Amino acid sequence: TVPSAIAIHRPASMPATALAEPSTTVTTSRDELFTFLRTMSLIRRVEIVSDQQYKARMIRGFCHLYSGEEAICTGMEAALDQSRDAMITAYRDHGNHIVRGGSAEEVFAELFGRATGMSKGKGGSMHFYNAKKLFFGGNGIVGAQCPVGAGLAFGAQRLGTGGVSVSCYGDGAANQGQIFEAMNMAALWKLPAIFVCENNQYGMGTSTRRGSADDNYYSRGHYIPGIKVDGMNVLAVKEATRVAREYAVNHGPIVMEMSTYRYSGHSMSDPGVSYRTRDEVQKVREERDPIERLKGIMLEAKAATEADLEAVEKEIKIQVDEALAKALAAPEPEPSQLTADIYVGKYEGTIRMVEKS
Amino acid sequence: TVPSAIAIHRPASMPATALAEPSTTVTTSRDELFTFLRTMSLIRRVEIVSDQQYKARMIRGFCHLYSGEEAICTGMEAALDQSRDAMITAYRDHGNHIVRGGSAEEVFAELFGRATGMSKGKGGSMHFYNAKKLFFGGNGIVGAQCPVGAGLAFGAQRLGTGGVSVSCYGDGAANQGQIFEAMNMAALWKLPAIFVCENNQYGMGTSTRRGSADDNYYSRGHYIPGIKVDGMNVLAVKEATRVAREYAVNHGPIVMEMSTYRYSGHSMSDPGVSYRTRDEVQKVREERDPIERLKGIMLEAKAATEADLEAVEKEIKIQVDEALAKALAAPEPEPSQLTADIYVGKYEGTIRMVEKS
Amino acid sequence: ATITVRDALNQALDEELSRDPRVFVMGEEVARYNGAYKITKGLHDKYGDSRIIDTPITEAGFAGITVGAALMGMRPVCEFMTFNFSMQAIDHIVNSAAKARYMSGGQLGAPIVFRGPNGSAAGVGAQHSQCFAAWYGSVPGLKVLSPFNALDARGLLKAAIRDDNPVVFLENELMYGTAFARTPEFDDVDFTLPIGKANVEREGSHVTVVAHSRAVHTALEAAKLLAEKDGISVEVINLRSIRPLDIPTVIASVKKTNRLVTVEEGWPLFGVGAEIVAQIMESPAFDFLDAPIERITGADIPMPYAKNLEAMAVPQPQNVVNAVKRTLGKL
Amino acid sequence: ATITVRDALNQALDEELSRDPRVFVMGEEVARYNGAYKITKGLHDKYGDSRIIDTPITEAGFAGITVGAALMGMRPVCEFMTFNFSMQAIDHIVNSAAKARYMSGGQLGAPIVFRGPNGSAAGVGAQHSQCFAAWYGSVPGLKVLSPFNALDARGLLKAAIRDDNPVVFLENELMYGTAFARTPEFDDVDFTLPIGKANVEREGSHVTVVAHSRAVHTALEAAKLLAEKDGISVEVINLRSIRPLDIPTVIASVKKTNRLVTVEEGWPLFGVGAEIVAQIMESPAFDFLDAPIERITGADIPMPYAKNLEAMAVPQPQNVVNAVKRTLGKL
Ligand SMILES: Cc1ncc(C[n+]2csc(CCOP(=O)(O)OP(=O)(O)O)c2C)c(N)n1
Ligand SMILES: Cc1ncc(C[n+]2csc(CCOP(=O)(O)OP(=O)(O)O)c2C)c(N)n1
Ligand SMILES: [Mg+2]
Ligand SMILES: [Mg+2]
Repeated sequence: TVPSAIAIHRPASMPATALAEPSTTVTTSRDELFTFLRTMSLIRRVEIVSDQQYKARMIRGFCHLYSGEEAICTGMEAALDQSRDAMITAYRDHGNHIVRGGSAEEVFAELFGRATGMSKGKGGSMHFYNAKKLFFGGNGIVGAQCPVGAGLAFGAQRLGTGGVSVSCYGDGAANQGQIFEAMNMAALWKLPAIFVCENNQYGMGTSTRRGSADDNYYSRGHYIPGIKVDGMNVLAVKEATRVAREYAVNHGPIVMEMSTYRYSGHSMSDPGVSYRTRDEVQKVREERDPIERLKGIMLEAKAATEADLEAVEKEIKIQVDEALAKALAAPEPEPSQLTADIYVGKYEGTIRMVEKS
Repeated sequence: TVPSAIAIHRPASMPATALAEPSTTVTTSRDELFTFLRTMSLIRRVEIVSDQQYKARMIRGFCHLYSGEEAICTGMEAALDQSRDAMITAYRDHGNHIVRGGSAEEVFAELFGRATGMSKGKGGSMHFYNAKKLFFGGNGIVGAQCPVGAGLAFGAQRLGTGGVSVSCYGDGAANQGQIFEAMNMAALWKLPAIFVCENNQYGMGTSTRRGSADDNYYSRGHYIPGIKVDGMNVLAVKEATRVAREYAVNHGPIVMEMSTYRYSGHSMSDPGVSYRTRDEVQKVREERDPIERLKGIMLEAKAATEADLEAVEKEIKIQVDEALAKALAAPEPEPSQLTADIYVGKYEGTIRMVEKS
Repeated sequence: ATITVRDALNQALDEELSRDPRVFVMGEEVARYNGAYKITKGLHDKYGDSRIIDTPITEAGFAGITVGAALMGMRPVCEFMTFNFSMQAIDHIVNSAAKARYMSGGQLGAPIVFRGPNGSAAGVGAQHSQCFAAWYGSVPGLKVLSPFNALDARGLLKAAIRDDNPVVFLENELMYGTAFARTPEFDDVDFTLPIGKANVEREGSHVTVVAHSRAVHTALEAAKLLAEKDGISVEVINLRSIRPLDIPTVIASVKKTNRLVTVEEGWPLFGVGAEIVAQIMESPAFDFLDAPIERITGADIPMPYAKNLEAMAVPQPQNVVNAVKRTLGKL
Repeated sequence: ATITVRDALNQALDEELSRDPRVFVMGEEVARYNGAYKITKGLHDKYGDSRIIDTPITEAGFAGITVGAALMGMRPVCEFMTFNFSMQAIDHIVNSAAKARYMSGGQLGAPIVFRGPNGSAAGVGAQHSQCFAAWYGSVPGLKVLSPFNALDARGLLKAAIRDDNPVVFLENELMYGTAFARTPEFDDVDFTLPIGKANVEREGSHVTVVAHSRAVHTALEAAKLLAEKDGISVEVINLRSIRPLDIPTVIASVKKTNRLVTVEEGWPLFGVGAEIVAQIMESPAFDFLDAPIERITGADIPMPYAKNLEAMAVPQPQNVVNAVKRTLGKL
């Protein structure tokens, strides 16, 4: 038994039957539960180590951690079809990369600016992609990924792949005008687009109430339907995504608002305690943590023992340590990479360096 | 008796009493009715003559006519306070300029690119302004006037003038993301901003249905209230504006959707018949024309005789002909105007011409 | 036989649409209305709603959508009704499209042609008269083309659509209706022009004039006047491409003529002419210069509406004539 | 006594806020968070919600709002968290603010300071490292300032806020924490620097190096190296203002040194250096040049993340040293 949707928004004009109610019971398997646990633990561990490595000055610039939000991409991915469903997100993208088959080593190597990084060290924390697995980033411009995501759906629709696109954006991003523009076109053209608002309560230091005149993000694309989901429960996320995917393929765009929380500051330069209390963070950790929640479900359902869970934790720790070691040993990009991959195919000019000559 | 609002949108969160129902009866005076008639007839006549002058190649570039929509700016203005209520609109701005005290001569002179034009001949059809009367244009970028309009309200609020801002935009513009951005901030900060969607059914050749997933523009700023108004009835417009102004001053932003129609093509280069039928245009002219409607009201209320109405028409025709003659006789801008008014006060550099030397 | 720039563009789109099913055209009024400037005339009738797509007036939104579609394997042609409105979408052109391949270590590609009229038109005022050649030209990851005549329009648009990189394609409204000669090669369905190659429109020996877009016309008019009245022989180079910029062709010409004038309609500062001057100074041609390079540009002002002022704000043939004479010490 | 650029900016804002009640600061995280880069630290505490205003993440919207507020008589300071995000609002800066006065025949005025960090930072990748000096510098109706040190920061920001025209004020994140000497005049509450005036940061006789923003630092480092190791005396000019561009100061220096190197961190094509080269060629200083002008610029690539690549993409002192030596024929 999982909590059903927290709330559902059905525009008045919409046939009542079009959007199914997410089920309050889901069937899962021991395997699936363990996969969830492994994925979420992996993401968490990668973020913890990234935090350490950042503080050790191995990572430069911006670095946005996903700790606390792991259930979202993990649960969604389980209801998606990687072979045809595209995904795009913002700069808080380590988790999305991992659920699309990315490895911890690729993440670290990218964060360290190494040649073996997922973007060959040229992207950094905000710019993970896996084009082969239809993961399109990784966008540092708040909100810009949403029209692009609608375009991914447009492409899927025109190419007749039967796939959908999933565009993740934050509660802060939700106010960006281009998201409304994208939703309007998605609705007009019935694009198979799922807009996923990861509502972690803050856009940098701005709480949802201070940034959004209406913080019911699931109903803000008001002429398209929306589901508000407990984003801290991986099973609820999976079930809602199943329903949303079904809807998107058959009827067009839909919004999912994921109620979640970020444990870290906005980025590594933000201690994250000036606009919220330590207590608030602690409380979420204690009461809503998605990994602890999943563990509880597994124990309750007798799908796992405490020992099993500890074993997973250990296994992940080892896996991540190995990945870290490999990433640390990886070489920097070759200088020739400086001018590689600006264009594909022939560039008919010469690329000017700092010194022309 | 005037038709009350066609529809009212009250967000769920809004106290029921905050927004008054526009009255179904309004008190007016013979004077007011005649003022309306004169203003609307003046606008209509200016547009008819502009059309002729354009075809006579006296007017260059874009020229967007307002015929059919005269009741909107005329009715609104009657419920506004020119001394403190700001107005801004798009490129279809001759009417707004006139209700803000602009003369036909200023309009023609501007359209002819003469020194006596309202913008000294440097703006053209899309760029009328009357800063002293708080009329701020005249913007050629679809939708851009709305955040600026919200800013006018912000200014009024901070300066404590007690005024509101009125931002007019089209049904096509209504999809622009920056309008949603402006509405969000206006709602957060309770800006005294009235957003007026002049729904003339088309954005260029695109009907509302083809451009807007939701064509109930009065409720599209869905967390702020809205009133749908018969924009072809000057009395209804005035009454709705009275209510909206009252609301805006006390509670914050509100939308008015004005149901209207444009008789001409989008601009002079558009015959306006490829995306709608001649019949459709003819029918609106016959059944909904705002000037004929007003005349009907005046006759019915015995506020005027047929002869009175004819007299107004003649008077306006003479007035416009005189204005035209004066504008035609006006000089072109002096060459020195080329570099005037780029900056105010000192410009510390030199302004480069086509030839430097 | 002649053909207008408009028809050449239309034909190029038509052929590329029929060649490659992944190509589609998206923009405001491109479908049922046949395009605000009729560049897409007839295409909606022929290819229907799925290939010629009218959008709401939401440039940021639909430009972003074309980027997503391109990432998924389509070949979008994104029409801006005019490039002035591309400012609403410039973040997608620069940050979503141009930089995508690099940031992803070569994984992503966004082969899109962003096209529409650019620069000054007639009597449309300050907000509708801006030239974006230098802005887009500065952005690595983009190619930027600026056709002048029907041949350029056809050959470069087809090349742009076939290119795997994002291309900004700057047309000029005032040239749409102008007819140009139609050479036999022209009609070949696979006729393209090489990106990054300038074209010598008129050979000459005394002075080189380099221009792009409608300014090529101004330069040619000036060249005619100079030849007729003053016996001055002007070589006119049509840049065709702003990025990459074909400096080798300019260098070769300057080595021959020893004098250079640049002509553009955009604003002067940080413009196309400035870059040409700088690159010539960095090149071997510098030593061949017998006079400083002259820049003829749009005036450094927002475009005025009034006809007399407008004429003073945009290069006229006489301005080019004057500049040429100055380089020859004849003024 | 020294003061950081950050504190100088903060102080300038503080003083102007207290001087003129029409001044307010609007932007993302400027109030309760004290600014993403802490430029507005303490101001919200001091001036409250009505003067220091946090916005949602909607650059087009709030930039437009500052334009409207300015038209109504306020004096907004519009902070972009970084100028990269100003691309979302660039239409308002150019079409709503810069062109307003002209299009209205002088009726409208939009005295706004659009400010924030511009150009490259460290390890933030391609989307967060763009320099907008040349783009904004090309737009008539704007003034564009690019301070280097704390003195510039203070003097120019105060001048910008007091100016009746829209001003684009380009800061650099990497300079925020750098401390500079604080001269006595500095603390005067009415201390401003003149807009449009470059500053000779270091006098020299062999070569002139002209730069803006952080590149001035690079130039000064190079000058030091050249003096120490090679006995070459470099005059370093800090442009301070991109529009207007103070060419007279550059000309005077070139007449003295006969050699010029430009240094900027932005992309090379159609950049600040290009315009300087072009204007020098058009000036009397051209005849004084004993060598072609050298441009040192950011590389023509999207900014890479990896440290080693990033270093190759941004001018280093050694690049300037090389360029200087080339102009002297010593390399
Ligand atoms: C257009 C734009 N404006 C501002 C920023 C700076 N910025 C980066 S992340 C962020 C907050 C976004 O908050 P939210 O959308 O809630 O996502 P979260 O970080 O909570 O995941 C801001 C303001 C940006 N990257 N892009
Ligand atoms: C940002 C932008 N995109 C496109 C245009 C071109 N354009 C001018 S008016 C217009 C149609 C606007 O329709 P609507 O908002 O309904 O206003 P109406 O003309 O009907 O009064 C378009 C597409 C523009 N001026 N600005
Ligand atoms: Mg958030
Ligand atoms: Mg309309």
